[in-house]
Amino acid sequence: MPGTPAETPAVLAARDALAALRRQQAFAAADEAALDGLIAVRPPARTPRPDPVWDDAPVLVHEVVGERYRRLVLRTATIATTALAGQFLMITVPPKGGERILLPRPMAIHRRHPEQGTVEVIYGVAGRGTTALADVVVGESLLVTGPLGRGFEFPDAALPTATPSAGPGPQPARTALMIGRGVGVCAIMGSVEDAADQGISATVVLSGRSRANLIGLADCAELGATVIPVTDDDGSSALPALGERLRARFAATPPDVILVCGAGVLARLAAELGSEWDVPVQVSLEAHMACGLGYCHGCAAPVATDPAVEGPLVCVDGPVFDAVLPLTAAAGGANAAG
Amino acid sequence: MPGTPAETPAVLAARDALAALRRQQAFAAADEAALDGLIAVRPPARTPRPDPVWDDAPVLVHEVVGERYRRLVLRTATIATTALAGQFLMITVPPKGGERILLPRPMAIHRRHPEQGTVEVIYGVAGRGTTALADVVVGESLLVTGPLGRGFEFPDAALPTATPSAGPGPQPARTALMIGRGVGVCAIMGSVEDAADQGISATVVLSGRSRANLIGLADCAELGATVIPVTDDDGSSALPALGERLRARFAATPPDVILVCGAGVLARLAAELGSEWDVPVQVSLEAHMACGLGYCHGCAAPVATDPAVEGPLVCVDGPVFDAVLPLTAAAGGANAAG
Amino acid sequence: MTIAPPRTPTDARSAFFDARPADSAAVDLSVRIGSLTLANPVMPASGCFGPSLGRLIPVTELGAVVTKTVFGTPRGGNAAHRLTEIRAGMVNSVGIPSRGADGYLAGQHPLYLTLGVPVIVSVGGHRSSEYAPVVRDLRGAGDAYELNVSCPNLDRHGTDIGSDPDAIEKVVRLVRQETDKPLIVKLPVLVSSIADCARAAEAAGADAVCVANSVPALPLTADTRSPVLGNVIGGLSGPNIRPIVLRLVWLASRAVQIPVIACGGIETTDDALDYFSVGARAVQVGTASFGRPYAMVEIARALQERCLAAEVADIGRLIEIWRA
Amino acid sequence: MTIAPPRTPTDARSAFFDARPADSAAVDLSVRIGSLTLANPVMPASGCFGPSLGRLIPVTELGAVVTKTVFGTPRGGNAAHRLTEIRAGMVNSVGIPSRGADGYLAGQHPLYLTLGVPVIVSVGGHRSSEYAPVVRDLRGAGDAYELNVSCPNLDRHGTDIGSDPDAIEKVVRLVRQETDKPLIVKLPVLVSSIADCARAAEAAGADAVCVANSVPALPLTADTRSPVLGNVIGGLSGPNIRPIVLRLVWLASRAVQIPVIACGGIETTDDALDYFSVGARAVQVGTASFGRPYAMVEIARALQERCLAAEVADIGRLIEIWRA
Ligand SMILES: Cc1cc2nc3c(=O)[nH]c(=O)nc-3n(C[C@H](O)[C@H](O)[C@H](O)COP(=O)(O)OP(=O)(O)OC[C@H]3O[C@@H](n4cnc5c(N)ncnc54)[C@H](O)[C@@H]3O)c2cc1C
Ligand SMILES: Cc1cc2nc3c(=O)[nH]c(=O)nc-3n(C[C@H](O)[C@H](O)[C@H](O)COP(=O)(O)OP(=O)(O)OC[C@H]3O[C@@H](n4cnc5c(N)ncnc54)[C@H](O)[C@@H]3O)c2cc1C
Ligand SMILES: Cc1cc2nc3c(=O)[nH]c(=O)nc-3n(C[C@H](O)[C@H](O)[C@H](O)COP(=O)(O)O)c2cc1C
Ligand SMILES: Cc1cc2nc3c(=O)[nH]c(=O)nc-3n(C[C@H](O)[C@H](O)[C@H](O)COP(=O)(O)O)c2cc1C
Ligand code: FES
Ligand code: FES
Repeated sequence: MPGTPAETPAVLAARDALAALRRQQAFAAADEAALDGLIAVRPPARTPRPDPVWDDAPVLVHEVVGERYRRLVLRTATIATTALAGQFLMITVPPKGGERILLPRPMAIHRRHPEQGTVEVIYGVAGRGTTALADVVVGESLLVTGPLGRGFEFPDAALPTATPSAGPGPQPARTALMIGRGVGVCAIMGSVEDAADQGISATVVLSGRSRANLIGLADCAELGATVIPVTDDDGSSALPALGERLRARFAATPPDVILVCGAGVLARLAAELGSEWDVPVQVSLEAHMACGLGYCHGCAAPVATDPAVEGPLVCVDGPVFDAVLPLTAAAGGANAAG
Repeated sequence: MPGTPAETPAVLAARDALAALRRQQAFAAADEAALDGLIAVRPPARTPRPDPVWDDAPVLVHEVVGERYRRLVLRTATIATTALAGQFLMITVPPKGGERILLPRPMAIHRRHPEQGTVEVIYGVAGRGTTALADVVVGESLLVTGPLGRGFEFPDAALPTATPSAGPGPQPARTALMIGRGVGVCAIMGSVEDAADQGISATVVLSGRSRANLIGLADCAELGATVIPVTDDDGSSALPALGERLRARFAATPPDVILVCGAGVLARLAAELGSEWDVPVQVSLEAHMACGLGYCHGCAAPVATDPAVEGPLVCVDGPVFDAVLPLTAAAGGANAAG
Repeated sequence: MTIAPPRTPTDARSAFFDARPADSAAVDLSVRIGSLTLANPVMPASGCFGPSLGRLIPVTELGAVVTKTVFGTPRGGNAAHRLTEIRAGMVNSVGIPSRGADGYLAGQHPLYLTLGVPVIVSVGGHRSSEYAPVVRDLRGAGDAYELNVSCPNLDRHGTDIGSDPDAIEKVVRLVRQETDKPLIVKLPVLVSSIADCARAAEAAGADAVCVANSVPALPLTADTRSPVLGNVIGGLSGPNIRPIVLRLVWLASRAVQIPVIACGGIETTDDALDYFSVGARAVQVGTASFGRPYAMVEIARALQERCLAAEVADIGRLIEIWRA
Repeated sequence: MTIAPPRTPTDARSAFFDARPADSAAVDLSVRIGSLTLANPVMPASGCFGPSLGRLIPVTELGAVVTKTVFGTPRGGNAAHRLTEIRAGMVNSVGIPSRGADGYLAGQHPLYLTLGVPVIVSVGGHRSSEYAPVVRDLRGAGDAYELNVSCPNLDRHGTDIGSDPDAIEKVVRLVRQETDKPLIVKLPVLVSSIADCARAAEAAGADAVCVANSVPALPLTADTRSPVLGNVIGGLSGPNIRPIVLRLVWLASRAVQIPVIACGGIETTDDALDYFSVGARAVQVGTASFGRPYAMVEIARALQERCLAAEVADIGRLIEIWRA
C-alpha cells in the first residue's frame, strides 16, 4: 500500500510511533532471550538475612538526577542499619489526586547510611506507579517494607560487613567487577559499599544512554571504586566494544567475581567473561511482585523446572542468582544493542 | 451499652462523625419528602429551544467565592449567545493526576455574557467529580455541552429576551419572586438577568449558611434586583421565619410568579405561597445525569406515573417544572430546617 | 498560561464536523454482519445513543447506530436514582423504559431514519419467547436486530436469558422465523462459559454476537451505606470493565466464526485496537460518549489514520504488525 | 514542610504492634462458622497471606488465617509474568503452585500453627471428585477448610466448578464424608445465579460460603497489545471489583442461612462495613495487604472502636444505626 495519499500530521505521527515501538520491541526480545538458561538459584547463604519490617519513612530528599531518574532519601533507621548489599524495598505509593496504586513497587536499596538512619533509592519514571511516586514531596512519608530478598555476596566472605582477614577460613574475594546499566546500578551499589568496607578492589562499569544519565558516578568516587563509564551516544556501551575493553583490562588478572544488574544482554556478557576467566557471576533480576515476602508466588524466576515443581521466586530466592557457568548456549544474545 | 470504658480519641472521633451523619440524614429525608406530589411537567414552551453544541471552552477565571464555592468563567460564544434562563451545561471533568471522571457534571448557567462570549458557573465541591473539577487551572479548556434543558419562563412572556410590551397578546409578568439556596441560586440568576432586560421587578431571596456563603449578591446588585439575604447562622433562613417575612412583604400585591431552586423544603414553601397568592410557581430540580440530551433515560423526575409509562426526564422535560397548585398535601415538609 | 483569543460565535463542535477526513481508497474499514455491510466497525452501544446526539456529532461517519432496547409492551423504567458514578465506573439501572414496538415505530424510528447510517434495532424481552413478537411488530423497520438477552429473565428467577445457551438458542431460532435481517445476540458478562453462549447463538442462526453488556453491581452511598440506585442493583460500565470483557471477547472469538462485536469500556482508538487484537471485528462505544460525545467518530477517523500510517489496507493487517 | 526528627532504630511496625488496643468486654465481634468460633470477623484472603507476614503484623489480632490453596498433587504454577497492576486493579495468574497435601503438611502447616489463631486451609481440585482426597490427605490439619471451587474445571472445559450448583453439591457432599470440621465454599464471580450456587453449598452441608474469588480478566500491554500475563488470563482483584462482589454478597446473604464471608476489594473499615451492611458476617482481605500489610489488623481494631463509639455490642447493631 505504498504511496497512499493522506500524509496528514496525524498519519505521520502514528508512523513515527510505530517505528519507535518496533525498535523497542527488538531490544526487549533480545534482552529476554539473553537470560534463557542462564540463571540458577544460589546455594544457601551463610549470612543470616535481617528480619524485614515496614516503616513510615519520611522523605528527606526527592530530586531529579540526570535527565531520567529521581533520587529518594528516606529515613528508616531499622532498614538502614540491617539491609544487606543488593537487597530491596517494597515502596507503597501513597494515593494522590485520585490515583490509587494498589501494589507496592520493588526498588533496590541504592545506598545505606546507617549512621544517619537513611537509605537512598534511585528510580526511573516508567508506568503508573512510578509516575505517581514522582508526585511525593519532601516531608511526606512513604510506607516501605524491607530489607527484602537475597542480595549479592562476595564469594567466601563470611560476613559482608566484616573486615577482610587473611586468617583462618576460606580466602575472601580481593577484586570484583561490577556491571550496572540504568537503574540496575542501584542493585550493585551496596556491593560497592561492601567492597570499600572490606578492602576489595572494585571496578564498576556504569552503563547508560548518555553521560548525563549515568547513575552512581559520585557514589563510586566517594567509595573509591574505579569507574568505567560507557554510554550509548558514543557507542562505548555496545556489547562487543565493552566486551573487548573488559577482556583487555583484565587480561593479566581477572576479577575474583562479577556482579551484574540491569539488562539480560549484559548478564550474558558477564557470563561469557565469567566462563572465559573461570570466575563466578551473580546476576540480579527483576520480576513483577506483589508481596516481596515469598507468600504471593507472583515473582516466578525465569528458571526452567519440572512443571509439577514451582521454580524459584525472585523475591526470596533472589533477586540475585548465580549465572550457570561455563556458558554453553550460543552467545548470540550478547550481540544485540547494549 | 452506655458507659463503656474505652473513650479513646479514635472512639470519640467515630462518635462525632456518627452524630453529624444523623443530622445530615434528617435534613435529606425532609428535603426529599417535601417534593412528594409537588411537581408537574410544564406545558409546551412557545420559545423554541436553542440547539445544543459542545465546545472546548477556555477557562478565563477559576476562583474561590465565599467559603465553599468556586466560580468559573468560560469562553464559549455559541452557548453564551443562545442560552435561555435556567438552562444548564454538562461539564466534562478532564483527567488529571490519575483521576478519571467518566460522566460530565450538570451545572446551571449562572450568568450569560453574550457580548464577551462567556458564561459563568458557580459550583460547590461535593464528591469526586467536583473535587477533580476544582483542580482545573485558568488557561485550560473544559469540554462543555449546552445549552440544555427547559429553563424558567416568565408567564405569558413570548420571548424572555424580548422587550416588555403592553401591546397585543397576553399581559407579561411585571413582578417576580425568585428564591434560591446555595448553588440553587445559579439556576435562577438567568431569570434575574431576563427580568432586568424585560423591566420586570425582581425580588430575590438568597439563602445560605452564612453571609459569606451567599451566592449572587453582587449579581443582583448589578442587575438591579431587590435582595432578601437569609442565612442559617442568624436564623433568618428558617422556613417559618422566611415564610412570614415574605407574606408580610407581599401582603398588598403578590408577585406575578415565583421561581425557586435549591431545596425541596423551599420549593414547598414557594408552593404554599403560590397557593395562598394564586400565582404560578416554577421549580428547578436536580437529578443524576449522564447525557443531558434525553437519550440515556437516567434522569427520571420525581413525578409519579403509570408504571408502564416512563415519567418525565429532568434533562429535557426540566430541569424546571411547575409546582402543582393549589397545594393539597399537608405543608408539614416546609417546617423542617431550611 | 495561554488563553485562547475570543471567538466568533462558532464552537468546537462545528470545527469537528468540518474536520471530516477524506475517505481513503487505500483503506477498507468495512465489516459484514450477515447480509449487512457497515462502512466501518464503529457504532454506539445500545442505550448510549439517541437521535438527539445527531446534532452534536457527524453520525454519518459511524458504521451504524444502535437503538435503545425496545420491548414489546411499554415499560416505565426504574425509580430514581437511575445512575451514578463511582470509582469503579458508571452504574446504571435505567431499567429500559420503552414505549413498546408501536411507540418506537411511531416516535423514534423516523428520527433514526434521518441519520443516514444503518439502524440496528435493539430488542428486549422478559422471556425467551418474547423476542420474536417484538421483531414481528417492528414490521421490518431497521437494518438489523440486536437481541439483548442480558435482561432479567422471568422464566428463571431473574437471571439473564443470555447466561443459558438453550434459552439463547430458542430466542434466536424464534426470531429467525420472523426475519431474514442480520441478527446480533448481545451477551451478558456473568456467564460461566461465554464460548457456549456464543456457540448457541451461532448454531441458531445469529450473524454476530455482541460481547458484552454491563456488569451487574451494587453501589452503596459512602455515608449511610444504603443503595444509591432506586433499583439497588445496576450495571457497571466504563473503562474498568474492559479487561474483564477483553477476556470474554477473546474466548468468544475463538469459539465462533461469526463476527464478535466488542462492547465494554472503549474510550479511545487504542482501546478499540485492544479488542480487535483479541479477535473483535467491530466495536461499540457506550459510557465514553457521555463525557466525550465525539469519541466514537474520533475512533472511526483514527482507525483510517492508523492504517494509512502503517501502510496497510485493513485493521486485520494492522494487528499483525503489532504482533510481529 | 515538616520533617520528622531522626528516630532511634525503631520502626512503624513495632509501634503498630505496641498500639494493640485493650479488648473491650462491651463489644462482641465474634463470629461462628459451624463449630468454630472466631474472635473477630477479619481474616486474610487465600493466596494473599503467608506465615512470613507474621513477622510484620500482629496476626493474633485476626479472627483466623487462610492458607494459599493446597492441591492434592504438586503443581508448578504459571509462567511469568504472574501478576501485574492495571488501572482496573491487580491481575494475577499465579496458577496456584502447590507442593501437594504432603508438602503442605511437612513445610507450611507447622509455620501456620505458630501463628496462634485458627487456621483455615484452602483446598483446591481440578475435578469435583478431587477435593475430598485432599482433605483426607491433610489428616485433620487445620481448623476449617475453604473449598476453592473457583479453579478451572477439567470436567467441563475449563469453566469453574463453582459455577455449577450440581458440582458444588458434589464437592461438599464428598468432603463432608471426610471431615466434621467447618467447611466454607468459595464461589466464583462469573455465575448466572450466585443464589443457586450458595444454596447448593448450604444444602450439601457447608457451614459458610465465601463470596467471591477474583474476576477473570485479560490485561494487555499498552504498547504491543500482547497479553501481559504468561497465562494470558488472570484474576482481577482490588477495590474496583467491590461493587460487583457487593451485589453477589447481597444476593447470597438473602439466599442462605449460613454465614456469607465477603471477599473482594476490601481495603478499609468502611469497605468491610459496606459488606456487613448487605449481609456479610465476616470479611477477607486480599490485595490490600500487599500495599498495606497491616490493613487487616487495622480493620479488626477499628470495628471495635466503631462499636464503642456507637455504644452498641456488635456489628449487627452498628449496621442498624446506619440504616435508621
Ligand atoms: C528487586 C527489584 C529491584 C528494583 N530496583 C529498581 C530500582 O532501584 N530503580 C528502578 O527504577 N526500578 C527498579 N526496579 C524496577 C521497578 O520495580 C519497576 O520499574 C516498577 O515496578 C515499574 O512500576 P510502574 O508503576 O512504573 O510501571 P507499571 O507499568 O505501572 O507497572 C505495572 C506492574 O508491573 C510491574 N512492573 C513493571 N515493570 C517492572 C519491572 N521492571 N520490574 C518489576 N516489576 C515491574 C509493576 O510493579 C506493577 O505491578 C526493581 C525491580 C525489582 C524486582
Ligand atoms: C440541572 C442541574 C443543574 C445544576 N447546577 C449546579 C450548579 O450550578 N452548581 C452546583 O454546584 N451544582 C449544580 N448541580 C449539582 C451538581 O451537578 C452536583 O453537585 C454534581 O453532579 C456532584 O458531582 P460530584 O462529582 O461532586 O459528586 P459525586 O458524589 O462524585 O457524584 C456521583 C454521581 O452522582 C451525581 N450527582 C451527585 N449529586 C448530584 C446532584 N446534586 N445533582 C445531580 N447529580 C448529582 C453526579 O453527577 C455523579 O454522576 C446541578 C445539577 C443539575 C441536575
Ligand atoms: C445509561 C445506559 C443505558 C444502557 N441501556 C442499554 C439498553 O437499553 N440495552 C442494552 O443492550 N444495553 C444497554 N446498556 C449497556 C451498554 O450498551 C453497554 O453494553 C455497556 O454500557 C458497556 O459498554 P461501555 O463500557 O462502553 O459503556 C446501557 C448502558 C448505559 C450506561
Ligand atoms: C496473588 C493472589 C493469589 C491468590 N491466590 C488464591 C488462591 O490460592 N486461592 C484462592 O481461593 N484465592 C486466591 N486469590 C483470590 C483472593 O483470595 C481473593 O478472592 C481475591 O483476590 C479478591 O479479594 P481482594 O480484592 O481483596 O484481593 C488470590 C489473589 C491474589 C491477588
Ligand atoms: S513477590 Fe510475592 S512471592 Fe515474590
Ligand atoms: S440525562 Fe440522559 S436522559 Fe436525561
